[in-house]
Amino acid sequence: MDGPVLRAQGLAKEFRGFRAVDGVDLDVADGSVHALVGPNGAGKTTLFNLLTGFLKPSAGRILLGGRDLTGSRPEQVARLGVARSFQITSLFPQMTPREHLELALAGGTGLTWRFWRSHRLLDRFGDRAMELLDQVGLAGHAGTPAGTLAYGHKRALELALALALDPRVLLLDEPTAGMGAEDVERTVELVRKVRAGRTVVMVEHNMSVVSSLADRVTVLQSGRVLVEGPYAEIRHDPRVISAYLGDADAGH
Amino acid sequence: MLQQAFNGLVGGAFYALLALGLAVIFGMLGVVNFAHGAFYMLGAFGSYVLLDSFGVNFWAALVLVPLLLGLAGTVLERLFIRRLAPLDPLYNFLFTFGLALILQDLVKREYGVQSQPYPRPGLLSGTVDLGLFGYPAYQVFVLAVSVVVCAAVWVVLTRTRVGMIVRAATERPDLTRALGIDVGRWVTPVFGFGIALAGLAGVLAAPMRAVNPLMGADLIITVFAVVVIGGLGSIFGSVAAGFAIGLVSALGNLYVPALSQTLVFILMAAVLLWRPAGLFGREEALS
Amino acid sequence: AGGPGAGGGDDKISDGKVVLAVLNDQSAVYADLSGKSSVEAVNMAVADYKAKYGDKAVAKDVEVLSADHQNKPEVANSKAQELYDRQHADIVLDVPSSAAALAVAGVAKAKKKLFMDIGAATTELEGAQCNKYTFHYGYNTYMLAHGTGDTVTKDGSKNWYIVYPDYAFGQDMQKNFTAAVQGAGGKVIQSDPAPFPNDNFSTFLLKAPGLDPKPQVLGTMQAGGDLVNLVKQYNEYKLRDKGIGLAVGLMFITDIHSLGPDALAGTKFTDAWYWNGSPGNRAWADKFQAKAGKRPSFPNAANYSAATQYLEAVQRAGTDGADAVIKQLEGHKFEDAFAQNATIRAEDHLLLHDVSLAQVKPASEVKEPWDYEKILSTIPADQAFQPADPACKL
Amino acid sequence: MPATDSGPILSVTGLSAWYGEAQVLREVSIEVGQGEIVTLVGRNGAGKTTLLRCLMGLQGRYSGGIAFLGSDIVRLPAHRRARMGLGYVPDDRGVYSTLTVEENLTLPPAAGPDPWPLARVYETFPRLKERRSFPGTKLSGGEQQMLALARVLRMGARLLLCDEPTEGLSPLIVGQIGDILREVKRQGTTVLLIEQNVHFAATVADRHYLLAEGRVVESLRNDEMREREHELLDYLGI
Amino acid sequence: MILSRLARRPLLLAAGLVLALALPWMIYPPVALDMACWALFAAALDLLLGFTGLLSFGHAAFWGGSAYAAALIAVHSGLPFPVAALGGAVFAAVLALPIGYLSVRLRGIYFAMVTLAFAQMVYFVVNQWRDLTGGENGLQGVPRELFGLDLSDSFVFYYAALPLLLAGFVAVWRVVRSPFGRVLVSIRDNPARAQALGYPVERYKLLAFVLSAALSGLAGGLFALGHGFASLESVYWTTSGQAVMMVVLGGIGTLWGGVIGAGLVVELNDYLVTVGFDGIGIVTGTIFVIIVLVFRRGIWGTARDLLAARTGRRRPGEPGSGDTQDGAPARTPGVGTPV
Ligand SMILES: Nc1ncnc2c1ncn2[C@@H]1O[C@H](COP(=O)(O)OP(=O)(O)OP(=O)(O)O)[C@@H](O)[C@H]1O
Ligand SMILES: Nc1ncnc2c1ncn2[C@@H]1O[C@H](COP(=O)(O)OP(=O)(O)OP(=O)(O)O)[C@@H](O)[C@H]1O
Ligand SMILES: [Mg+2]
Ligand SMILES: [Mg+2]
Repeated sequence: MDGPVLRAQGLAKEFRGFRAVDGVDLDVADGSVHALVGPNGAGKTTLFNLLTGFLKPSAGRILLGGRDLTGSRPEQVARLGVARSFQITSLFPQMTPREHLELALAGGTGLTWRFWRSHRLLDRFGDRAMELLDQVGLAGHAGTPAGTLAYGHKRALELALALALDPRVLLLDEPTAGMGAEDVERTVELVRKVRAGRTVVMVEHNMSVVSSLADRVTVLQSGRVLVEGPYAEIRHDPRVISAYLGDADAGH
Repeated sequence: MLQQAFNGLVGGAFYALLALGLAVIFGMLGVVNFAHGAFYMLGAFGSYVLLDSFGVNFWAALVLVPLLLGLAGTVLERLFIRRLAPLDPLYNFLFTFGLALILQDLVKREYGVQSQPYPRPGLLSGTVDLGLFGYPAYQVFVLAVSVVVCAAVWVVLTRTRVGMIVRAATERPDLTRALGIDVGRWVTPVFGFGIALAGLAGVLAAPMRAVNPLMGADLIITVFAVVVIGGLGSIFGSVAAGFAIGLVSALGNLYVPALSQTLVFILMAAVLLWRPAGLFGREEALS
Repeated sequence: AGGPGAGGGDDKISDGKVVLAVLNDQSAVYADLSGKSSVEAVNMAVADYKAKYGDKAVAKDVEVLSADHQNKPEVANSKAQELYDRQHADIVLDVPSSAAALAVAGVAKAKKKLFMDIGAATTELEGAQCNKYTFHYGYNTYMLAHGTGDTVTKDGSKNWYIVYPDYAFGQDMQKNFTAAVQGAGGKVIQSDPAPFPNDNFSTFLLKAPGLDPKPQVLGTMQAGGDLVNLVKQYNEYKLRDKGIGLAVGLMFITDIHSLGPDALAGTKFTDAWYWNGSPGNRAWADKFQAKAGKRPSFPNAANYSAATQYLEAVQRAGTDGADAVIKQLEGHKFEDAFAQNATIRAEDHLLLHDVSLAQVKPASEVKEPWDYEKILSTIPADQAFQPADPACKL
Repeated sequence: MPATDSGPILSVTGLSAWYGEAQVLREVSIEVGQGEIVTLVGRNGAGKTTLLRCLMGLQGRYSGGIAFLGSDIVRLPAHRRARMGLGYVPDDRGVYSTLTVEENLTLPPAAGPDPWPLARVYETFPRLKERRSFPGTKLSGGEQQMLALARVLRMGARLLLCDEPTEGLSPLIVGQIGDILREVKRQGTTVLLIEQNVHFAATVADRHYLLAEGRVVESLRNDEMREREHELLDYLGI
Repeated sequence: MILSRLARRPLLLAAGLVLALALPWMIYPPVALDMACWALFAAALDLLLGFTGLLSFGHAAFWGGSAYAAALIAVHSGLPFPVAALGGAVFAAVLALPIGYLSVRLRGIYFAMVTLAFAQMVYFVVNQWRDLTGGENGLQGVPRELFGLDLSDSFVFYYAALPLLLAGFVAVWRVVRSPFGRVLVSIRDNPARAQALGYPVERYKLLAFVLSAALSGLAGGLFALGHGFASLESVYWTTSGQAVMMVVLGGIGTLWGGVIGAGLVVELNDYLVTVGFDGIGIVTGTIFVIIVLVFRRGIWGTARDLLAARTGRRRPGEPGSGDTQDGAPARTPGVGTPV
C-alpha cells in the first residue's frame, strides 16, 4: 500500500443551504479497502456521488492519482477507472445479466459507437461476462431479464457490473444490503478476491463485513469526518459508539 | 408603450390560463394534454352553441361551459386516462393527441371550418379608464379573471391537502392506495378541473377571437413552448411565463416584426440553453 | 374507367366521354367556401349544357368526379395524377390554395390535360409558372389589392396603415396594395407584417392611432380566421370611432357571416362575384340554392362558369382533345352567370372579367339570410386585372 | 399455534400467487395473533415480499383466503384494507419525491385507534424533523427507511407489514427500530416483519415463519429459533 | 428452433423485397411512392422512439427541411436526383445538431414538447423566407432526372428511388442491431446506469437523433422530388404527428411496425379522400386511440406476440407496474417494448 490513489480535499456539497457534505478530507491508500461508515444521512452516498461525478461539489477538489477529477462527468470518471455500484438497485429491467455485462465490458472500447456494425461485435465479451456472473453466483440466471430477478440477485448483478469496468477504484454503496447471510459471505469473499490490484471504497452498515474487509475506516457524521483509523481502533472510540454503533450492537 | 405592455398582459392572460390548465394536469397526473387546445376550442364553441341554439348568454356560459367540459374531462379520465396512467406518460400524450384530432374533426364536420359569430357581452362593450389610458372593458375583464383564477388555483394546490394527495397519487398510485387513499376519487376531479380551465379560456376567447375548429391547434404548440420556458411541472412558472410571453410578443410585434412568429421559440431555445429545466422547473425534467 | 361508352362511340371524345373532375378542399379551411357545393355547381353546368344542346351535344356522355385534397399540395398532386391517368379526367377544376394549384398546374402540364384553377390567389399561375394547360379563373392578388386600394384611395382616404400576414399571400397583397394606393395618389404610412396564424392583433391596433400622420384607413391583408380575429379586435379598440376606417384585402361572404354584418358594416372590399349583385346573379343563385340548399359563394359560381365554358369549347371544337379545346378557349369572349364582359386572355390564360367594389351592409339593412353586401361600383375587366406578365411563356 | 389468547388478528389460508405464469407462493397459511411480532425469514426470492403484497392487495394474481380482524378482505381494494388498519412499509421504502418529508408523513389518513401525533414522530426521529421541508427522495437511504416506518406509525395502523425495515440502517438506528417495535407492541400493535437479519429478528420477534420456494417450511417460537439456530441457518443457507 | 428462426428471417426479407418491388403494380404508383417514403420516415422515427425512448414530435423539421433542401439542390444545380436526396439528408442531419443538442437533455414528455416547438419554429422560417422557399406557395417545378433521363412519371421514379429507400431501411436496421443500438436501448431503460458504465448518454442520444433525422431527411427529400415540389405542409406539425401515428399503429420499437403503420395510414387517407369523407381525423384518430388504449404493442407487435404465444415462446412481460424500483430517476423506463 503506497500513497493515496483517491483524494478528496475540503469536499463540500450544499443542497439549498443544507450542507450534506461539509469539508471532507479523505485519502484512500492505493490497494486498500477503505470503509465509509456513519449514521444515516451522514453524507456517505452524497460523498460517493461527488467522487463519481454524479454531483458537482460546491467546494473542494477530487484527485485520482495526480489527476484532477473535480467537475468531471460520471462517464468520464468511469472511464478513468472509478466504478461504482448503486445503493438503490439500478439496472436495465429488460436486459439479461449477460447483456448487462457485455455492455459494461464494451464501455471503454469505443466499439459501441459503431452503428454500422453488427451487435455480434459484442459477443467477444461473452466469455468474460459469464466468468463475472459466475463469480457473483449469477451464472444460472444469465439469461433472465433483470427486472424479474429477486432482490438479492439484483444486488449481485450490481456488483458484477462494477467489476466489469475493471476499475482502479471500486466504490461500493452498501454492497450487502438486503442480502441473506450466505450471500453476504459470498460477497465478502468476492470483494476479497477482486481487491487484488485495485482499491475498494465501500459504504457499509454491516460491521462484520467492515471488520473482515476494511483496512481503514472513516466515520462520517453530519457531513464531516468524525474519526478515521483501523476498524479495531474506531470500534472502541466513544464518539463512534455514541454516534453510530450504539451500545446494543444489534447486528452481532 | 405602457399601453402596449398592458396589452401584452391581456394576450398573456390566455397563455397563462391555458398553461395553468396544462400544468395542473401535468403536475398532478403527469399527463401532457395535447387535447388542451381542442378543449379550448370546445369552450369557445360551447358558448357559441349555447347562445345560438339555447339563447344562453355570455355570463351563464362563463359558468356553464367550464362546468360541462369539466364533467366531460371527468368522464374522459375515468374511461381512458386512468388506464394509461401506470404506463409511461408518453402514452397519455399520444392518447390526447388522437383525441384532439377526433374532437377537432367532429366539430369541423358539424359546423364547418368557417368562424362562428359571437358578440361581446353588452355589459363589457365600453371602455375603462385606467388612469393613464383608456382600455376596452372586455379585455380588462379577461385579464382580471385570468389573474384571479391563476392565483386561486396556485394557493389551493400548494397550500392544501388536495394538491399533496394528488401529487402522491400521480407518483405512485399503488403505494398511495396502500396508504389508505382512494386514488380515483382525487385524480378524476383534478383532470376535470384542468379541462374546465381550458374551457374557461375558450369562453373568454369567444367574443374577441375567431371561433372555429382550428383555433386551438396552433395555439397549443405556442403554449407548450410557454410551459417549457416556465418549467413544466411548475404551476407558478407556467403562469408567470404565460404573462411574460404575452408581454414579449406584444413588444416583439412592435419592434422586431420580422421575428414575431419565431420569437417565442427563440426564447425557448435560449432558456433551454441556460436552464434546461425551464425558468422555474424542477430537475426532474432532465435526463 | 374506360371501355366503350354506351352512348358515344365517337373517337373525337376520348374514352367515349368527357370527364370533369372537381378537385378541392372538402375537409379543411376552404371546405365551406367551395368544397362539395362546387361539385353541385359543376353538375348544374353539365345539366345546362345538355339541356342546351340536347342531341347536338358533342359531349354526349359527361361525367363529373370529385376528390378532396385536404388542402395539402401533396395530396392534390397525387390526386390530380390519378384523376388524369386512371379516371380519365379531361379537365380538373377548382383546386383552391396557391400551393395546391401550382402543384396541379405542374401535373396538367406533364399530362397535357386541362386545368382551370378557381380558388388560388397567386399571380404565379399566370406569371413565371404559367403553362399552356392551366387557366386561372376568378380572382388573384392583383385584382383584390387594386380594386380596393385604388377605389378607396380615390374616394378620399389618402393615408393608409397596412397590416399583412407574413407569408406569400400576404406579402403579395402588401406589394400590390401599396402600388395601387400610390398609383391613386395615396400614401402608405406604414405596413407591418403580423405573425401567421395569429389571434392577437392588439399591438397593431393600438399603434395605429399614434402613427404620424394619423392613417385614415387600416388595410388588412389577413384572411380567414386571422381576418375575423383582427376585425373583432378592431371593434374592441373602437378604431372606427377614432376615425380610422377598415379596408379588407380578401374577404369572402363566409367571413362576413362569421363576424356578423355589424362588426364589418361599412368595410369596403373587392368581390369577384356576389350572389345578389345583379338580377342575373340572383336568378342563378336561386337555382343553386334549390340544389345545394345554400347561397352560392363566388367559387361556386366560378366553378359553374368554368365548367360551362369548357363544355362550350368542346362543343365548338367538336372534340375533347386538349389542344383543340385550348385553341377554342384562348381569346374567347363571353358572358355568363358568373362572368360579365369576360375574356380568356390568350397570352397567359387569365380570365378577365368585371369585378365589383362591395361594401358590407349594417345589420339593419340586411333583409334576408346572407344578404350582406352592397355593390358600390363595377371595376371593368380591363382595369381589374394586371397586364400580361412577360415572364409567362406558354 | 397462536401464541396469544385473543385469537388471530390475521389469518392467511392457502395463499398462492403468480407473476405471469410463474408461481411464487404455494398454499401459504400463516396466522398472526393480536399484539404479536412475527417475522418471515427466508432466502432471497423465497416469496416474502410477494406475501406482503398479497396482504396489501397489490399483487396482480393470487388466490386463497385472507382474514383480517375476523373479516375476509380478499375482495377489498388496497385503500380499504389500509383504512382497516393495515400499515405497509414497502421494501423500496415508498417515499414520494414530489412530496416533502412532512407531506410524506401527513399524507395517509389515520387508520387506527391510536395514531401518533406529528410531534411524537419528530421526537422519535429528530432527523426527519430537521429535513421536513425537503423532497422525500432527497433523504439518504436510511432516512427514507425511517420515514416509511414513521409514516405507518403516524397512521396508527393495527397491523404493521414491514418489508426489511432495517435494511441499510446504521447499527444505532437498527437498535432504535428494535426499541420502537417493542414499544408499539406494548401498545397492542401487531407486526408482521420480513427480516434478513436473523439476529435482529430474534431480538424482537415472538415467532418466525420460514419460507422457502414459496412455501412455509417451518414455524417456530423465538426460543426454539435460538435453540435450533445453527440447524436452521444451515437449512436456510444463512 | 434456432433453425426455424434462421429460416424465417430470409423468408421475411424476401417477402418484404418482393412486396417493395411489386407495390406500384398493386396500388397507384404515386401512392406507392408516398407509402415507401413514409415507411422509411416512420422507421427512422422509431429508431428514436422505440430504441432510444425519445418521442420526437418535431421530425417534420427534418423530413420537410430535407424536402426543401433537396428541391433547392435539384432546381438550382441540376444534379441528378440521388445527389439532391442525399444532400437533403445531410441538411437534415446538420439541422438536427443544434435542435438535438438542446433537446436531448430533456426527458420523455419534455423532449416531445420541445422538439414540437422547434419544428414549429422551422415551419415559420420556411413560411416567411419566401425568396428561397416560395413561402406558402411551396417550391414548385422541381426536376427529377438521372443522367438526362426524365423520371417525372411516378411509376418510373418509384423504381429509381427504391434503391435509396431500401438503403435507408437497411441503415435503420443496422443501427438498431449494432453495438450502438444496444447502448441506445440501455439508455432508454436506465440512463443513470448507462452513465455509470461509462457511456456519455447525451452524446449517444444526440447521435441517435442526428441519424434518425438524416434518414427521415432521406425519406422527405425523395418524397419532395417524387412529387416535384416541396410544400409547407411537409414542415408543419401535423406531419410529425402523422409519422408518430404510423409508428404507434405499427408498434413502437418493432422497426417494421412503422412500415405497416405507414402503409395503413397512407392507404386509409387515400381511400377516405377518394370517397370524399370529410372527417379523416375522426377515423385515423379513433384507430390511433384504440391502438394506444388496447393494442399498445401496435399491429406488428401484437401479431408477433400472438405468433409467439402460438409457438409457445413467451416474451417477458413488462416488469414493474407504476411503481418503479429505481429511486434515482423516478419513472420513465422508456416507452419501448422489448425488442
Ligand atoms: N439531492 C439532494 N437534495 C437535498 N438533500 C439531499 C440530496 N441528497 C442527499 N441529501 C441529504 O444529504 C444528507 C446525506 O445523504 P446521504 O445519502 O449522503 O446519506 P448516507 O450517509 O448515504 O446515509 P444512508 O446510510 O442512510 O444511506 C441527507 O440528510 C440527505 O437528506
Ligand atoms: N415483477 C415480477 N415479475 C416476475 N417475477 C417476479 C417479479 N417480482 C418478483 N418476482 C419473482 O418472484 C419470486 C419471489 O420474489 P419476492 O420478491 O417475493 O422474494 P423475496 O423473498 O422478497 O426476496 P428478497 O429477499 O430478495 O426480497 C422471485 O423468484 C422473483 O424473481
Ligand atoms: Mg446512502
Ligand atoms: Mg423482498
